[in-house]
Amino acid sequence: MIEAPNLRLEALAPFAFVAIGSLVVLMGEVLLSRSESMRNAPSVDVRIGTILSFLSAGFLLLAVVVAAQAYMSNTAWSFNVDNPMMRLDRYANFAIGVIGTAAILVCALSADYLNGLRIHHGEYYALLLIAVAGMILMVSAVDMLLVFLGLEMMSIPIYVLAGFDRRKLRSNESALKYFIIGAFASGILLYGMALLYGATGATSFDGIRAGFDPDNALAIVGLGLLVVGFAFKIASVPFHQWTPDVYEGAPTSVTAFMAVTVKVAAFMALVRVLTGAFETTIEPLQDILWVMAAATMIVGNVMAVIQENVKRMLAYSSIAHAGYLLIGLVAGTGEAHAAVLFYLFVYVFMTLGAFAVIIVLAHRGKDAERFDDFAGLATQRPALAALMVLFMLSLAGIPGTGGFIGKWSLFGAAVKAGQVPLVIVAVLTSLVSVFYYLRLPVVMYMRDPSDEPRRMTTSSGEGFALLVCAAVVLILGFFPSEGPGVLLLDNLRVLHWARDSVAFLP
Amino acid sequence: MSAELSLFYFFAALAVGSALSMVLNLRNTVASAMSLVITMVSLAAVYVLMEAHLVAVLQIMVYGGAIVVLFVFVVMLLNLRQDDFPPGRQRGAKALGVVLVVFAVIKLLALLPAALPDTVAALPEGFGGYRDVGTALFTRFILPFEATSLLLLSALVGAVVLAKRRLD
Amino acid sequence: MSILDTHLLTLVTFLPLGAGLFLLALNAFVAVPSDLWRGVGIATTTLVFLLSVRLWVLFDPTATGYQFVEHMPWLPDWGVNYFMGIDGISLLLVMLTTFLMPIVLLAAWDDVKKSVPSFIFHNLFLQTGMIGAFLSLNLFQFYVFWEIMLIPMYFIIGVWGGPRRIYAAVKFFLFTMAGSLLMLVAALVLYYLHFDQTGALNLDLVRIPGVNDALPALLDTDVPLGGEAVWWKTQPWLFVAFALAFAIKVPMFPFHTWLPDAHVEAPTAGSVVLAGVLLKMGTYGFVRFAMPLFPVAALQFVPVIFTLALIGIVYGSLVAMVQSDVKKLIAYSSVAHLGFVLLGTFALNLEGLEGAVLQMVNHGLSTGALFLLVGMIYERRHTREIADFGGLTRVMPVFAVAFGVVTMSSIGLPMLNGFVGEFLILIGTFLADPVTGAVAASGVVLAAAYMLWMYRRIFFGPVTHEENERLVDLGLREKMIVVALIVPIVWIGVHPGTFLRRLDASVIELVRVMESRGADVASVNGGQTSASMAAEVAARLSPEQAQVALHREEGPR
Amino acid sequence: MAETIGKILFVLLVVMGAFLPMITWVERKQSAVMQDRIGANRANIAGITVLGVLHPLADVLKLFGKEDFVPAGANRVMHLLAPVIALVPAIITLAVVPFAGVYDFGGENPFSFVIADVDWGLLYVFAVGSIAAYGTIIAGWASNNNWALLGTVRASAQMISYEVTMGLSVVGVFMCFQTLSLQEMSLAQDSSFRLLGFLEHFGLFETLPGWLAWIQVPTWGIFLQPMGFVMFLTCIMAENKRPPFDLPEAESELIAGYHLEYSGMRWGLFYTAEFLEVPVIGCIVTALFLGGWSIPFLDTQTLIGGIGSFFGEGFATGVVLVLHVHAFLAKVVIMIWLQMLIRWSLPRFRYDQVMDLCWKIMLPLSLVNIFVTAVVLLWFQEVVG
Amino acid sequence: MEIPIELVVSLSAILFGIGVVGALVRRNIIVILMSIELMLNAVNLAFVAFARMHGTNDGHVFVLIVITVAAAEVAVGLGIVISLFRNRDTTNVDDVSLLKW
Repeated sequence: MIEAPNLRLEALAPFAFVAIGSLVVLMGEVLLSRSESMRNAPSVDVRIGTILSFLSAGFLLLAVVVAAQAYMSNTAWSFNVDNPMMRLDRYANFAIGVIGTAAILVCALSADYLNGLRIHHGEYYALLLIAVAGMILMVSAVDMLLVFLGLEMMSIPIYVLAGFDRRKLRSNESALKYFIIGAFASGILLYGMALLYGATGATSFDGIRAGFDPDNALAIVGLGLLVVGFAFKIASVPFHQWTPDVYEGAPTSVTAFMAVTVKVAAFMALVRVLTGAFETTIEPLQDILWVMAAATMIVGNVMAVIQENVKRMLAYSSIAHAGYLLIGLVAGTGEAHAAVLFYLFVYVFMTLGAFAVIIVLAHRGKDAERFDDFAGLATQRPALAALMVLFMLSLAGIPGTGGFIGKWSLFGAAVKAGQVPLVIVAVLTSLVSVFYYLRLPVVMYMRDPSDEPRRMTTSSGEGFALLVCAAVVLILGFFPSEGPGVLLLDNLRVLHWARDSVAFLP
Repeated sequence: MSAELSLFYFFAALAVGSALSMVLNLRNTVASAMSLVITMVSLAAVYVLMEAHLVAVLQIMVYGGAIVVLFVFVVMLLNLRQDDFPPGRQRGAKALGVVLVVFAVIKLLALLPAALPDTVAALPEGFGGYRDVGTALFTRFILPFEATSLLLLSALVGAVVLAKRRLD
Repeated sequence: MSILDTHLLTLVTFLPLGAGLFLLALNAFVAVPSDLWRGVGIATTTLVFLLSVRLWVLFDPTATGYQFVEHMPWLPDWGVNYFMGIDGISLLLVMLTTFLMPIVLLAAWDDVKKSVPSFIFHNLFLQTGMIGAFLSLNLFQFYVFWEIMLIPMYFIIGVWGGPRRIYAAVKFFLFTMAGSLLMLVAALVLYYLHFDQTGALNLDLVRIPGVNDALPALLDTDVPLGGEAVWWKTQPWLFVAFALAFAIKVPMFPFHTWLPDAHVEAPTAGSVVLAGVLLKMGTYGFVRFAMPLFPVAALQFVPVIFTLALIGIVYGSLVAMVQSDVKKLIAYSSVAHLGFVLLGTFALNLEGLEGAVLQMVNHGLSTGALFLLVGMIYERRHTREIADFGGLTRVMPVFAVAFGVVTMSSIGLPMLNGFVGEFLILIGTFLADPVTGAVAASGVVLAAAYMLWMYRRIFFGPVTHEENERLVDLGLREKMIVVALIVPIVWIGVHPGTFLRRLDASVIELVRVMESRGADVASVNGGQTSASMAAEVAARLSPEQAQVALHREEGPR
Repeated sequence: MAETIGKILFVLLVVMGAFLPMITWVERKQSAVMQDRIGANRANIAGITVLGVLHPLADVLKLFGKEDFVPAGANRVMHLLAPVIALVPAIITLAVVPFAGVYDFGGENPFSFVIADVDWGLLYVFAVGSIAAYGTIIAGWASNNNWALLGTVRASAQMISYEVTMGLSVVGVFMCFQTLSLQEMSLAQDSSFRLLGFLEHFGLFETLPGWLAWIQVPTWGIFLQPMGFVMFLTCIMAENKRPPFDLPEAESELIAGYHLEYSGMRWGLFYTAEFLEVPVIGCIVTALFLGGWSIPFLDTQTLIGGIGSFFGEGFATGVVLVLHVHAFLAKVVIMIWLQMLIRWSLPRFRYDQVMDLCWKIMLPLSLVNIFVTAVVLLWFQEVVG
Repeated sequence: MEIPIELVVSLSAILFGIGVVGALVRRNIIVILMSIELMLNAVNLAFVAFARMHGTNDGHVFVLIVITVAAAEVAVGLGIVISLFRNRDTTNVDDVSLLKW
């Protein structure tokens, strides 16, 4: 008989909650539509959508709470003690917290938007939850196998989600492009893993680290392919071309989800892989990352300038932010990794906020995604316009917003590590970024509104998401580590969280 | 040359040849798919030579029996014609890419002999059999094994959502 | 002292923003009438001005170092503290700011009709940003205020400005941002340099006064001059990064191109604040940060800055001369005037520095007044072309007189403020470098030329345009504004001592700090050391004043 | 080597040479009997009809004589290749079927009556089965005919779908026998157990009273996994696409399905493959569920011991080998008969019914079966030890 | 050991290269997907070879997971293709900027 493995189920708790949530949501829709569809047919979809979004947000919240609890208790659990492929430590819990929170906000944003697009809810939320489950695996993995599996479990639902608005050709195309690039990237990633396995005889980070020999060509090639594979996922130059098309075509709520959570998961997994399985100071790795970071910042920011579509602009902006984040990897110190984590945290809320505004403005199944669609917003919906300005300023890194603190910590860590030329590239490109981030305020405040009807309502879910994003962006702008002791601000110590999390990297 | 080695050369040549014919066949998608099947089956043979019996069987079952059938199925269902795929742009970049890939592969091939050890580990009893691998799956790799179910569920739901004809 | 006095700086800084936010929140629930907004805005800024007067009264002019210090940890991870403090230099600039703001809001009473709440809010926000920047003694905090004030200014130009407002606003934002981002990098480098040397995570500019075991501050860092050091860790590079930020803001030639656009397109209130206060931010930055932090590099760059300042003076004047738009003319005159300020600053002697600071205030007053007056006439005629006017003296005598006084002040007529500042600067420059002084003096002549020519074309001669016949002279509100501005103009001109005495200690302290950090200031400023400056100041004091000062020196800190 | 060739020859002789022609005849005759008619009886050699036994021969002759037609616009190579691809899997499946047990003749290795006694025999069956789909796919696609294509699409969908359920339905069998080798499974089925033995563990009996203990059942798959048996048989018949699952070729709907454009012996090869599958199915089902070559209640040891005590060990082993082969073939014949019975009794399903049966009934049932089996096995492990 | 591992790895590298090239140059979505499958097969081959070399079955487990994932990917990918081509029939073909990036 097979010896039963020594398992610790609590290590799987966040994953399990999300996974169970996906099943519940999937079944829930069937049951709900059966029970209610007889009467009151026109509004039943709306009601089901709301219920499902609450349901999935609830399960995500459970996962986040469990992760927070685990974070506080400062443990590092492995599911399978004999072969620890994952470790639920502070680093993972931080990531789960961020991803889960972002996903909750996406759920809050989705219900009304999906009704507008007449998209079915059940599968949407189920896929969203599965993607989150994949991310959880990915960020807590300490074995290449699980990194890959998590990556795929994250990607496959998102391929589908990108094509969810399947009546629209653009959505189909978006899904197709994302899929082809994603599958291609995972092929490359896998080949890297295979070569590393060949060179070191292990798939676990510790094993690879132990067996890694920088003089072994196989290992170096494997590492290179691994980084390239990740570069696709984080949309780094030169593997970024898919991003704008995909972001533009996918339904906006999905784009928001993609832009935010995928980036967090991929980046945090990348940091974990690079620090866990390799010495971060390997010469060729540093050089590759340096070039990638610089090129990503330049291309992302410059291309964003010429976009006419806000979603495309945000896509290029996300590329640019990937470039900034890569600086942290180039610097490679613990402080830099903490800065990456903090930046990701801020990035989640500012980007999500920006997409939330687009979602709120979606009218009759049509997205407000061109710059012209925002003309004169300030006179019609002043609060919304003001929030958009806040998010844009934060993305641009203007002081008083979380984006500035993020850049400060990131650039600071890089300067400390001696990467000043890269930081200069970063600030110069972020100057370029100011140009396009300012375009939205310009059209919103300085142009007259067009005649097209505009949605004048905000659902409570959307309002909630917007407020959370704005509050986080603002609070982090002033109190990233220690609050002034009023309200709950004292508990939002993101900077410390990031630093404590990074302590769990080898 | 031993029997195993000559078998290997035979199947390797078959795999490469059919892979090439898959990529280079510009007229006929189904023929490409058939070439792919031949590659898969020859690879399965190579797996057997590498003592990976379970993998070999699953290779045929999943790749040959399911995946490629699915490809062919879709080709037939959509009745895709070649002119459905307009010629692309960026030909120069693509040519460059191809050259780079070819160069990289050659480079890798040149590096290989030095990078690999000459000796090969002794194989434990039952290596690569379904008991050995299955036991590993259910003990050391229980987490990925179980997690795969969720992945498959998502693929299932996704495929249904995307390909379902009626929208209700 | 009461709590109000100990936290006076915080109060002065954040009162406007607080009031603005309060009103904004209120506005969301009840519709507040526009006039109430305007009223509250003016009342708030007036209150802030009164508070700053209290600051002025309580300020001890003889003490070196910073007063009214408030120090609180903010982001302890990076040694970022909430560190407010005031010395003579910032006192004058804060006074200027608080003084101009109510006037600006009063002037905009009729001018701005579109989304008034927003306008008032942005102005109040802007005031907080400006005062905060003047009072910050922590580099990070300074940077935050420095950048934050771009936002309201950007909106003021972009929303309420002229036809090309969007272009101007974006250009303004980008130019300023360009400099400050490099400053950000330099600040980070400096920060880690400081950390490496002292082991202290601290971004405070100076140690906390009166605290014995205060952490070493940035001014305790020894920035390498070059040689072995990595290039980006050396004084020249860091100085250039800082100087670029400030030079763009000043604006120094050749970074000035944003200024005419911004000035011309901004609404009157925006132009006044921009010219009156925001441009001072650049020169203030030199005095407060760039020079004391990197004194040796600053001295090395004196010739460059002198040259650029001179070019600015001459070029600004010449370009101003050919302008047909009054606002543009004044804008270019600002370039020239701030060239003088830079000259005085980098002359680095008592006269030059004091003159420069005073000239900052002067320029704020007179140029601000000019913009206000132009705004008044623009409201009536909706044109700013010089050619559209002529012979206004007859139609609007009060306006003509007011304009005349302000023009004279701008030119530097004795008994008016401009004279004092320019005179001191020229003396300082002559002491430092006679040739520069001589060329700069020519700038004064040029200024007289274009200003007077402009004045003549607008006010003298026959009324050439039909519409001008029907112009109404200044109303009560406008008269109040004009009078309020002319009072300090004359005051400074007649009795500059009131203001200069408050600068003495701070200016000497600046030079002393630079000397203590290895700069041979005397080599460029005509031989004055901080000691000789102190002696010179002491000689000016009456014996009992000196006694008091001496006593204070000896007394417990 | 010689041994293997001998086995191959035997298998080919039995299955291809004996079963195949026999089945074509039985098919006609049995259907005739069931439908109360006479059936094939005309083919004769010099007037001797022998109940129509000569028909298969006549058919083959006729098919060889027909034109081998390739339609215009068809992919010629593929078109010609397809029947072969369809036939080969059916034949090579036989490689892992144990026709008899493992016998020790005192040689170096014990003699095992399987062509390839591999550890993963059942997986091999599935692997080969999955390749079988290509024959139909290529045939339908290469014919350049829409009817054929439709038939192919139906066929491949049906085959892929049922493959899933088929795999799941035998998981219970693996769990019972703990092996994937067909020979090992047959060996495991070569015994019997007391049907009511479990009662001892409920405390009803200390030990079963004699008369109850006599109620014994062979440890055959069909008794251990009755559900599995039914489902597996259904699935594998559906895989074979014979009625009532012959939707891909449903004459009334699709004219003839994927081999519409075939004629002559190539068409014959498709039919050969289909007919050949019938005994192959019989073999596999027998090996999995019907105890393979085992003789109920008489396990090999008993038999060899029994006979050996009279005639000596070596001879006894030989006799048992022969007995086992016959037992196996007998079971196969029963299975063939059962398939014929089903084929001629049940009407054809509708296509959606076929798919529903697979995905909505069989799949859940097979999962339930797995769970129940697992629970029972665990219980046995815990309680019985 | 009869077959040198480097030969097998070379075979895998060549197949991977062919797959990459196919995915790069072909326009036909289905063929691109098949090329990606070929890449995954090359990966599997490498894993199997290395597993043989190291004598650990981790590589085999990896291959099994890869095969599973590949199946899932193909299902979704073909679903996307189907939904795209369904739409294409009902909308303007000129709108399709399909794979022109």
